Amino acid sequence: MTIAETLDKTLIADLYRQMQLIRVFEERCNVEYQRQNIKGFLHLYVGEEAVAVGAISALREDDYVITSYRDHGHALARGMEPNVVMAELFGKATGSSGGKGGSMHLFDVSRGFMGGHAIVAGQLPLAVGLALAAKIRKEDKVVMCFFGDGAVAEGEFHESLNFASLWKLPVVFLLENNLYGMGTQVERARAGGRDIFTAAEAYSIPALQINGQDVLEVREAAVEAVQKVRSGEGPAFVEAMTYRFRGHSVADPQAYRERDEVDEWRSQNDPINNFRNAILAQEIIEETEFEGIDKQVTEVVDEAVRFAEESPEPSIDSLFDNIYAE
Amino acid sequence: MTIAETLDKTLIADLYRQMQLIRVFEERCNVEYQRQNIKGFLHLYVGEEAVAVGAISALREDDYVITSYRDHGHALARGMEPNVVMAELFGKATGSSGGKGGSMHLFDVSRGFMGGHAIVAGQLPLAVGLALAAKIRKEDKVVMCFFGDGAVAEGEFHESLNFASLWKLPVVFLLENNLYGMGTQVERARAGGRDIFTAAEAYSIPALQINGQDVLEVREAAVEAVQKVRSGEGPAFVEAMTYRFRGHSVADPQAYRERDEVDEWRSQNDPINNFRNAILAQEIIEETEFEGIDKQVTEVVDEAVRFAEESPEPSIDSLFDNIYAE
Amino acid sequence: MPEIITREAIRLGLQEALESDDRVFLMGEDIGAYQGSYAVTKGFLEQYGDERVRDCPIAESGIIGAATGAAMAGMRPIVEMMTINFMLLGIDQVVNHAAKLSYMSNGQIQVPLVIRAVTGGGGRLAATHSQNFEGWFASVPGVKVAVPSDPYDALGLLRTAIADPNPVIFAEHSMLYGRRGEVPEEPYVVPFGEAIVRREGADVTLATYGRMVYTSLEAAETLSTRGIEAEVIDLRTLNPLDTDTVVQSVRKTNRVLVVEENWRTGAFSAEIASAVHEEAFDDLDGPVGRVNGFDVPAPYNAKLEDASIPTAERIIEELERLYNP
Amino acid sequence: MPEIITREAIRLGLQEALESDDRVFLMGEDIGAYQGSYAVTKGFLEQYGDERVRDCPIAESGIIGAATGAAMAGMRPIVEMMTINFMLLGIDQVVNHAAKLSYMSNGQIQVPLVIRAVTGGGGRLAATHSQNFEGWFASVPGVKVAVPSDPYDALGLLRTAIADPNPVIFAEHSMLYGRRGEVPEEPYVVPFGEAIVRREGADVTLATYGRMVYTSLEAAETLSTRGIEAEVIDLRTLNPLDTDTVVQSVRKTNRVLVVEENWRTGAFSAEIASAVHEEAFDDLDGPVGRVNGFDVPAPYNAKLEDASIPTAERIIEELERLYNP
Ligand SMILES: Cc1ncc(C[n+]2csc(CCOP(=O)(O)OP(=O)(O)O)c2C)c(N)n1
Ligand SMILES: Cc1ncc(C[n+]2csc(CCOP(=O)(O)OP(=O)(O)O)c2C)c(N)n1
Ligand SMILES: [Mg+2]
Ligand SMILES: [Mg+2]
Repeated sequence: MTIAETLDKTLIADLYRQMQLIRVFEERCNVEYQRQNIKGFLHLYVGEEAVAVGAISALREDDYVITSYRDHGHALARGMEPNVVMAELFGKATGSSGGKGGSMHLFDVSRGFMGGHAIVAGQLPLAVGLALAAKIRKEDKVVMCFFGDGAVAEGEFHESLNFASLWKLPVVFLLENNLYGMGTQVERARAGGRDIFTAAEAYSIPALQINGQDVLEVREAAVEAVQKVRSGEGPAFVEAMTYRFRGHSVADPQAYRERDEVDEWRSQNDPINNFRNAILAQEIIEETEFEGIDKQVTEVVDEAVRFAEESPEPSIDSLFDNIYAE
Repeated sequence: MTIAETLDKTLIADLYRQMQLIRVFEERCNVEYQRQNIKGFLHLYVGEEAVAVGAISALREDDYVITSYRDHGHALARGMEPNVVMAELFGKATGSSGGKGGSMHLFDVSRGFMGGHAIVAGQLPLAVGLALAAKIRKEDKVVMCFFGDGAVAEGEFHESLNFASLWKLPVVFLLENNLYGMGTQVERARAGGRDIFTAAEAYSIPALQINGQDVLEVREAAVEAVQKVRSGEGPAFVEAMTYRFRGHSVADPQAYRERDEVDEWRSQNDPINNFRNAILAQEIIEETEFEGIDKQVTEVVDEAVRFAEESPEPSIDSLFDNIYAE
Repeated sequence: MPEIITREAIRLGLQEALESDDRVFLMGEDIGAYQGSYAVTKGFLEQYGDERVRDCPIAESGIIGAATGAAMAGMRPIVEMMTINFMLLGIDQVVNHAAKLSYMSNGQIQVPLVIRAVTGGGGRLAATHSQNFEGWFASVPGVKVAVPSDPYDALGLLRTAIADPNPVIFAEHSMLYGRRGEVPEEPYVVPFGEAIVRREGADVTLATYGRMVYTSLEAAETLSTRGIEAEVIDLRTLNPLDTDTVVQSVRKTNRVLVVEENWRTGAFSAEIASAVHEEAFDDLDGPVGRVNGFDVPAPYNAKLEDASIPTAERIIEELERLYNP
Repeated sequence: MPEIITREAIRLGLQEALESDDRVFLMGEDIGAYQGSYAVTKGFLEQYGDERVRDCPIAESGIIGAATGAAMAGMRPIVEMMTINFMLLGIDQVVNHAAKLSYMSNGQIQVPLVIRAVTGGGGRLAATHSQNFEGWFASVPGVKVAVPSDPYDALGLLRTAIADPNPVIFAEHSMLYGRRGEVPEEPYVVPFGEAIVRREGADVTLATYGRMVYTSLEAAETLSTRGIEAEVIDLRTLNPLDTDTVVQSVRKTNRVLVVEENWRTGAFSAEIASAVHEEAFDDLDGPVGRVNGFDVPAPYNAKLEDASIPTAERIIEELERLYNP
């Protein structure tokens, strides 16, 4: 089946645009980090764009998304303003958290984007709770919870899957298996080996593994999982096999993997290139149209950087704001 | 196959003696609790004797045993002196911890009995560490780690099974599934339902479920598991289905289960009665011999109570002893 | 006013919340079928059903995290932690999640979460089951901590806790559930951050909370027979902390001890002592004393345990040592 | 004496232990293949192999519990906790297991365990990654806590920690890894419980530890230009705590501030302040001041973060406010 048969052109263009936006945004972040406009830890999503974009495209506006510290991609895919995200990374008053959260702690509650959580696996119990709220209120919302292969070893992974399944909660557990937790290969962290989705069986959660570099495959799996979960059958588990093209954070010397491995993924398995080529081959979108999107995306990112640069620093008084809700 | 064919008579008598010792000891504890000689929390093992006795009988003297707060049975099966255990329950200076540990925190390091741990699932990572030490030292020791069905929901269960399997450590995970964690039925605590052993597959740990009311079945499974584990193949998992005849602790009003259920287990599934009857039927041991054992066991327990009663209280100075090792 | 016990006051507060606000629900281990390990929720499962009285698997991080998530979505979960000792398994969810979400999201997220936790020693439960961690939580920005000592406060503070849009640790001392006291039928609340004078006296101030209120009152009675009148102040909440009431008292008495059940080193009593001594320095006839539990893991033996926890005698001895009053 | 940086000093201590005692091994997240998240164990995996430099899954409770178990069996594990923030996920194993096993077994069990944990703020890592929990651990009976501020102490205290038969939390401030200092080639140790005077002065005492030693020294230099000589005391360990050295100093200076990076409320500085004020009450010209981080979750923005952490200016201001020296 060709792409054109399954999806309309606008959606295809938009999936591409989102992935490209994330890529350009992230590569620019790297530059801004070197310039010390961005500080602290910066975890880039380059190479994994198809996962967030494909999966989040399956959601309704009133659903929830929650993820880890590697959160720019999910934030942008969920529709957060690039300006506001970049301003947050610059620590500015106009940032999504007024400069207090930084890269690892993005939030946009108006879009159901519930963060950006920097304690590995910490977002999983939160996802369970968001879903519990939906269930108690008899809303048919779904919670999509992203996490990495490294998080699977944490006790909270286990506790959360058990709660979600036991209580039949509407959570899509979306595992981004990029083969490494920091410098630790998944096989060196997990008794069961590289393929994690089978672990969901222990909780009676239906699970499947997909190619996370193929945005349409991700979308399809997500649509199905979301539908099932929304119907009240309980959680679903999707393992997207992916790869981060850059280091764990920008400070990572990557001593733990071979250059060749990275190069191979980059050249064979770039989710954006592959998607673009497939679409070109099927003549759904023309080269010039892609160029138009690329140009627009670059402008958006330029504008985000300009916005962030020109935004004011937070006032010292804001240090004491929102420690407690009133 | 009859019992006599598989085991020698001395061993059979000893398995019986141990179970009976635990039973009589525990029932006496209950009395001493009512008399306020024993205080705090008291978790009795009545009904589950076959598990500790059968499993521990499979160990070597230099192996390790570790368990939860419901630890009297394991302590006695491991050969701890009834006098010393009872004195500890009485909080006396002659107790195994000089009166500082109490019922939930029994230790006898000289016998490899590494406690008595009162935080649910807390002993599992410790078991992993004991096994890690054995492995690093290239000793062929085995760690037998007892825990309950309730502990399975804790993150530490997951973390520990993963570590043990990943590192091929010599641990026998011995799950005492007595169908309840306090007042919570296992089905209400676990997504996968009552039978837990299948969960071990997610960690690539070989697992089986056995009748925990049959001391010989327990022993057989334990012998096999211990042998496999000792050979260096990594951990094993044994789920012993059992039942506690008394409340979670002596303070438990047992509102969560029907009297009938308890009565049925007591009458149909008493590990001691059933074993005794089977042996009598096979004419391995005679009635009078059993009576002799019973009498001796009662004397041992009487003596333990006498010893505990007559032992001195710890001195106030001892309050400050052993906070730190020197 | 009717007299009830503290357990009953907490029950009333929970029932009232369950009945008046459908965002409220209870979560915890053995709060339902078992009827609550300290019987606080006895009968609730039958009355409110298992959606609103939710028995949980034994997984403290999961419980607190799930409650936090539900609160993020606008619910008002009330968690029962069987004892505060077990909170160590879920403390990350309190400190790194519930406490920080308002700040890190710059106010986008609120976490109206109450965690009721049984605290304290005296039950012969030994080292792992007799601890007081309320002081740790009180030190975390973003968290509030209430420490009721009687039925009136238990109900009044619980109402405030449930209405608060922030995470609140509500520490219930296991030895106080049976304490009687008057509780009005008319609605009232006890606001956070307002200490109360439990006994007036002009000679020495005893600042304390929880179970130690009674130990301090006992010491005050003995002192009174010697002509020394102690003012006993019950702090009621540790965060916010009402140092003013203590400082006011010290301006009058010029002598003060802080009394707390917890281990001494690094205890919250040190915060109180330091705050009072800084503000009332010129009014002090001597140092701000502290009477705390000794720095030992709780022993099981009753005599040893009693010796490890502050007594009226130790309060009096410390007063004599520091002030020779 | 050769000058090295603190990271190198810790490396030396670890290597020495690995080479001299086969009971010693290292466990932690990304200490091997990744080369250590703060590069402390760089090259170790290759040098010592994966049995002795054990990369662990991300499971803090499992790691600390397993290390405790290995210590119970007589090994001498040294755990690296990537940061002290993550210890909250394993704190139960420290507090309810490692810390209590000696006492609860009445001395049958020893837990010779060192947990190295990166502590502190200043890295623009925001609220979940910038905390200081060493004070909490210092309050737990059965645990010891070391807080080195320079290469000499880092090596000397690490040697003591590894030789100690008890659980030791060894808190390494992330901002101090690059600090240089002299370290003798001859063997030496720095014993626990002995504070050191980093700078002598007769006018005011600044009691502090870790990164704040340098902030305090900076304040002292400024004060000196105004004719005020500050004595700066580095506590080096929080448990055991050497109050004597501080009290001795205060008898001379009559003025004292405790300086600590952590949030103020309930911070360990309160313990120090309270202990000093109780013992040196008659020698004090004013209250024992405390300069702590403000009670806020750490903000990401650099300007805000810097404003939340004590500075030399704030130390001086507080001194002026309390003592008008
Ligand atoms: C509880 C906790 N432990 C350790 C860390 C440090 N840490 C941050 S990310 C990370 C690796 C996580 O790997 P994975 O879950 O696979 O996500 P990825 O980074 O690959 O997206 C680690 C160990 C942390 N933030 N929280
Ligand atoms: C971390 C923790 N949470 C809760 C408790 C309270 N508690 C003690 S025993 C228990 C039930 C455990 O059930 P299970 O593991 O099945 O063991 P059983 O008592 O049936 O032998 C609970 C909830 C505890 N001690 N530790
Ligand atoms: Mg990963
Ligand atoms: Mg059970």
